[in-house]
Amino acid sequence: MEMHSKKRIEILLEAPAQKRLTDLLDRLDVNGYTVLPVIGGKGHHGVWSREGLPSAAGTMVSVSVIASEERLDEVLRPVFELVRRHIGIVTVSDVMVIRGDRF
Amino acid sequence: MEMHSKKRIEILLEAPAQKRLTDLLDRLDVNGYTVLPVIGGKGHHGVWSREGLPSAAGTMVSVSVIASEERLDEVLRPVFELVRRHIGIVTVSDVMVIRGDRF
Amino acid sequence: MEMHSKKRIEILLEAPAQKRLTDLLDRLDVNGYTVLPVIGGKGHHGVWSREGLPSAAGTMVSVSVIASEERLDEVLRPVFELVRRHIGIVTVSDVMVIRGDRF
Amino acid sequence: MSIVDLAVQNLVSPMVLFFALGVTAALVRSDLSVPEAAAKFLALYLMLAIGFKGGTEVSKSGLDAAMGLTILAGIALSFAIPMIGYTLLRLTTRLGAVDAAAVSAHYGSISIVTFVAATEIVRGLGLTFEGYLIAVAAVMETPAIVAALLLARRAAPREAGSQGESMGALLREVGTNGSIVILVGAFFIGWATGERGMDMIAPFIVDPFRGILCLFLLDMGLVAGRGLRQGGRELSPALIAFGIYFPLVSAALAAAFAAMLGLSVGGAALFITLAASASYIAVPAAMRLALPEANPAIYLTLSLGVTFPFNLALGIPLYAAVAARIAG
Amino acid sequence: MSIVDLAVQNLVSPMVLFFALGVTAALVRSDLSVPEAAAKFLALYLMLAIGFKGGTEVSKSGLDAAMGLTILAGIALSFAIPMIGYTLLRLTTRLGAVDAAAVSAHYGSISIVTFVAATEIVRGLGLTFEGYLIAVAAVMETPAIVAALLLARRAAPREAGSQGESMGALLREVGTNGSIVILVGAFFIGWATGERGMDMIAPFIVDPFRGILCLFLLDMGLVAGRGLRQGGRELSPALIAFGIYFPLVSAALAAAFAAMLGLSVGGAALFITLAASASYIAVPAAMRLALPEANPAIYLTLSLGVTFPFNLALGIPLYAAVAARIAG
Amino acid sequence: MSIVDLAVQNLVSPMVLFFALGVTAALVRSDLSVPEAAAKFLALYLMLAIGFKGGTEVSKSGLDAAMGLTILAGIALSFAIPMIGYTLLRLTTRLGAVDAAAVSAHYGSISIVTFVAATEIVRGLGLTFEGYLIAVAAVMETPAIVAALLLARRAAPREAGSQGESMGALLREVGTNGSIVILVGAFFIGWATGERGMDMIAPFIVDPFRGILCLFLLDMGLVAGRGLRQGGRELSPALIAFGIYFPLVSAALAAAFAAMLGLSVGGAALFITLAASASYIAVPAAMRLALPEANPAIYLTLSLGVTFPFNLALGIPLYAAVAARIAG
Ligand SMILES: Nc1ncnc2c1ncn2[C@@H]1O[C@H](COP(=O)(O)O)[C@@H](O)[C@H]1O
Ligand SMILES: Nc1ncnc2c1ncn2[C@@H]1O[C@H](COP(=O)(O)O)[C@@H](O)[C@H]1O
Ligand SMILES: Nc1ncnc2c1ncn2[C@@H]1O[C@H](COP(=O)(O)O)[C@@H](O)[C@H]1O
Ligand code: NA
Ligand code: NA
Ligand code: NA
Repeated sequence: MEMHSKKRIEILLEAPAQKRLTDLLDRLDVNGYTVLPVIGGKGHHGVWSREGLPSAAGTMVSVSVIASEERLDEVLRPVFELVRRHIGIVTVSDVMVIRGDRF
Repeated sequence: MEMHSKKRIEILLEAPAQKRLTDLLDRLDVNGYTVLPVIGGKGHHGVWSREGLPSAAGTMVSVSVIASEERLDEVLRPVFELVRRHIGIVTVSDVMVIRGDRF
Repeated sequence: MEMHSKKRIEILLEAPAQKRLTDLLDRLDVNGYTVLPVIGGKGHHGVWSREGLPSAAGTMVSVSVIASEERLDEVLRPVFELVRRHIGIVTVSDVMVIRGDRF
Repeated sequence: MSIVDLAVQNLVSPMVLFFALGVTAALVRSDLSVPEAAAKFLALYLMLAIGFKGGTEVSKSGLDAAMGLTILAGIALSFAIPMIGYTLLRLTTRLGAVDAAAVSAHYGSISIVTFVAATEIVRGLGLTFEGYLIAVAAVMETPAIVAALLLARRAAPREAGSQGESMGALLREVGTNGSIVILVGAFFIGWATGERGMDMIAPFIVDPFRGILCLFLLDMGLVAGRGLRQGGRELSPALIAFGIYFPLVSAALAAAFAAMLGLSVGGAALFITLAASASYIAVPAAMRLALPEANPAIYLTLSLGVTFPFNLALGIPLYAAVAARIAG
Repeated sequence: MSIVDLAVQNLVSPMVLFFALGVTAALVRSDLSVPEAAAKFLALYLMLAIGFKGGTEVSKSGLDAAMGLTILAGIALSFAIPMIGYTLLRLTTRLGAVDAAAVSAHYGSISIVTFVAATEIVRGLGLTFEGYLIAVAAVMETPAIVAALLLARRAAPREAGSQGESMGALLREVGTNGSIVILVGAFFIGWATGERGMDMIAPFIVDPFRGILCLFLLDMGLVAGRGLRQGGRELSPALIAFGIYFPLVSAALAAAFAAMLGLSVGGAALFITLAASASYIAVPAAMRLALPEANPAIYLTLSLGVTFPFNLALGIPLYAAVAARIAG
Repeated sequence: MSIVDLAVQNLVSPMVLFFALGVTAALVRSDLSVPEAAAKFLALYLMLAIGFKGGTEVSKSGLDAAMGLTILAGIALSFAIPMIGYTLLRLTTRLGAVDAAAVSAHYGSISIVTFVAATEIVRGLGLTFEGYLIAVAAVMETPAIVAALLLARRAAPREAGSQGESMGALLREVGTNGSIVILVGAFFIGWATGERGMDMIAPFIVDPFRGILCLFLLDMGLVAGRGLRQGGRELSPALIAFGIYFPLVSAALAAAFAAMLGLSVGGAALFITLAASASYIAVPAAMRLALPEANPAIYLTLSLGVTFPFNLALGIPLYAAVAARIAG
């Protein structure tokens, strides 16, 4: 099948800031995003786990955006600006999609 | 360590159709698949979130299949045929595995 | 934006052994890891699903580690040694990060 | 109690107010939420409790012809209502055939939570009702789906079911839906174990029932409010109107049946409520399988965001008043 | 009440029927499911409630020598049963040493839900039982794991524990298992706070207990049914037979102990049930750590899909009848 | 009852012991855990129940000037306490301005679970309290956040809020926090539906309340214990001392207000408890938005791992004793 090359931006971010990020993505007019749950992890800020926590504080989510190579920088810059203030990391990887016009 | 190059097919699909997809994957005789939860997202069909929903309708899951490059097309075609009717997207990326014969 | 090339190691492992894996990662002194939930799957050990299970037995988690290419082998070897005894699979893929010194 | 009194008293019940709180919280974009697992668990609890109670009632009263007839009437209504709804939707809105069929399936089927809310109101009026109405509720879930599928396949054979799933396969997928299985299963368990069984688990399924219903309604309010905020623009004025007047059409039809069946006042109120209510748990999931081409934002928002609050706040007291006229 | 009456009455109890509903739903591939978080929460609730109640009982009756002796008997049984089970499995089935050891660990340990179901039946007969039996249940969880590990290491030193985790490290991993910690912790809290504490939380841990147990059994039925559907072919006829006759072997052994210990009729019934029950919460998790080479489909399906329903439906009434003979 | 008796009796209450069990389980690295969805659900339940009960009380007693004055006093305290706390933190610890502001916000705000635990103790003493104190609790949630933000922005304009979110936007984000919305919403629903509403849902929100509180405290113990194990080294001795003496400072301030306001003994005990308690649900989430540069390990561990257990075990009995002196 014919496939088109795109970029997948994955943003691991502390959960209380999720709305800030998705509002930003809306403003950046990306075609879509997907939010995945995360149950724990470890980094410079120490170990954390979602278990037993009654609020969003102390938990993280992963938001992934598939975008075309051309739009990458345009999206990445403001996203990174936001993530920099919060606990979070941003990764980018290559991905192929089938309906290329949709992303 | 010696590693083998494979493809990872990721299918984001509305949850009510999950059984259709996994039944299809069984028929296609893939070596395995893994289902990940998704908690929300946005696309052409609008914003959605799994929060508070008492049924599978309106929620999505992500199913990923690791397969050899040779089998890629053979798996992708019928999968895409199914996903096309439903809400969902399909991506493919490169991945290395250690026990290559298992996939 | 300037980006740095890293490796993402993803370890899908039966949940009861999660602590063994993260203890090992601690000993290996990786910079961090992230744990994602998994809701079901199928492989040589058969079909499984987390639904309704009152204990960790029979469920899996996905642990991902971003590391530099140089450290890859050093991390992969003991991790694979552990995973080999348990139900689990290990994949490696390429990923770009922004703050390269952190990984 | 006059219908106005009844309506007013209903409006300040904890159930209606918690639903309103949920809608409000969603509209002001609060992050208040019920975890998905908790929502599923609450739904499971409600189905189990209502099914079990119905079964216990039937074990007390025994089987009779009235039960069989009412079940038949329910099936007929569930099958007929989508036909009428579909026709009205095609005439008064711009929905395509597939969307119109999907929407009308929701109205032919029933909302168990609307039913439950109605039982609370009926009990609040000091009325009783025929226990077998839970069985009627259960059988009304699926005929509407069949009707909608037939409508869609005739009108748009290309789109609907182009992949050629047989009706049988689809019905198996739909009929083993968890919410139907637990409702029916608990009904039979309640029937088999009777009062002895009820005594054992009453502190779990009877005492806290209304409180848990409030919590579930809070959640439904949150989902409905979110749906209205996000999917609201999918609803044209004609569609919103349909979401309000069509329950009355179904109610009128059901009232005629109820009078013929000789149901008690409480039973008639509930039977009318079943007909007037629109599904938002079982049918949306079924439609994703049966008619995936239909737009879910339309049917979910209309059913949960318009018809459900209408029934909860105004419809049920009205149906109770009508029942008091025609029955008893 | 004759044993037949007892068995029949047990079969139409809500508990057994909800379990059967779960199995049935899974076998017809219904999508009925209890969310994982809810299942864990229900299990936590049951452990907490049963532990607390046991502690309160002990606070009333005080400590005595009988308690110490029964605990010792429990430990001995939990250690001895896997030895017998392992031998029988090696003689009658084709299981390898590691799989046989893992299976036998489940039978030496106990199923707290089987225990709970038995307490309901014992109470239903108007009998009481020694509160410290909950402490006995708690101590019987782990010796079986040690026994199984010793068996596996002797028979298959290569496979089992090749990575050389010390027995001590393993036992720490296993002994801090959440289900044991909450059972034991709640037991001590119930003991410390006594009836005053019980009065405070009885409406939470006593009143709705049986209803919540039904819901949990529904879930166990779903899991068991799924296991049977998917893992069923892993079970040879010889293994299935083991899952049914071996509880009777353990029960006979325990009955002898119970007679010697001078337990009450209710207490004897529960003690026998403990011995006859097979773990499916704590031990499967422990086996993934201790003997990861063992095939989980075998031990989970056998314990939850064969032995648990056997005990629930037939075993417990039988053990109660035996207890009535030997004790009292 | 003397204060020592009170403290001792409190220490062997199921609530305190379940919290201690949670801490212990976390410290021995048990895998005991409450699923996240269950924890959120329990928190939702507690907020709903406490809000509703408060509203019902106010519907009985009616509005009066005392309520307005107490609310104003609560706002003033919530705003003033962070100022004092910030100053003390800067003087006695090495915390930077942003961290000090974030910590002090937690102490100005309130912990609803501490409040709930105090109501249980107050009820256990046979005392009643003013129902509107729940409204006071609700209004005390946010002023502290504003105060902390002002402190941080003055001291460290670069860091805090460098992205220039307006205070208004931030307060909207924070004020629609789910835990506040459900508390306030349930309060108004309880007020509107009064005793009739309470009768309907009491078996859900009153009867099992204490048991559910125990389970939630077990969970809080697990989280606190994990925090201490992992984040403990972030806490200097000076900080730990602050977590213990500062509640006493706030309590003294509140006691003065309580005397002036003429609250009942029970009411005074609760008002003092509110001031002395530190938030660990709403404010940590708010701080991640308002002051993301602050280190969450510090404020969460201090509030939940030090101050909360201190209040639960010793603080509340002490505040009750003080209240008995100054009021009544
Ligand atoms: N090297 C890494 N690989 C995978 N995940 C990481 C890594 N470093 C950090 N993370 C994740 O990012 C979160 C925040 O990182 P940090 O800000 O370094 O504490 C951690 O809790 C992990 O979930
Ligand atoms: N560009 C994208 N990047 C990431 N996820 C997407 C993207 N577009 C769509 N999705 C996901 O796919 C789902 C369905 O997409 P759609 O059919 O466009 O509504 C959305 O709800 C998202 O979860
Ligand atoms: N080819 C595959 N693609 C994706 N996931 C797989 C694949 N094979 C195995 N898995 C996952 O790994 C788990 C264990 O695999 P196995 O040991 O083969 O049973 C399965 O239950 C799946 O979740
Ligand atoms: Na209907
Ligand atoms: Na046993
Ligand atoms: Na405070």
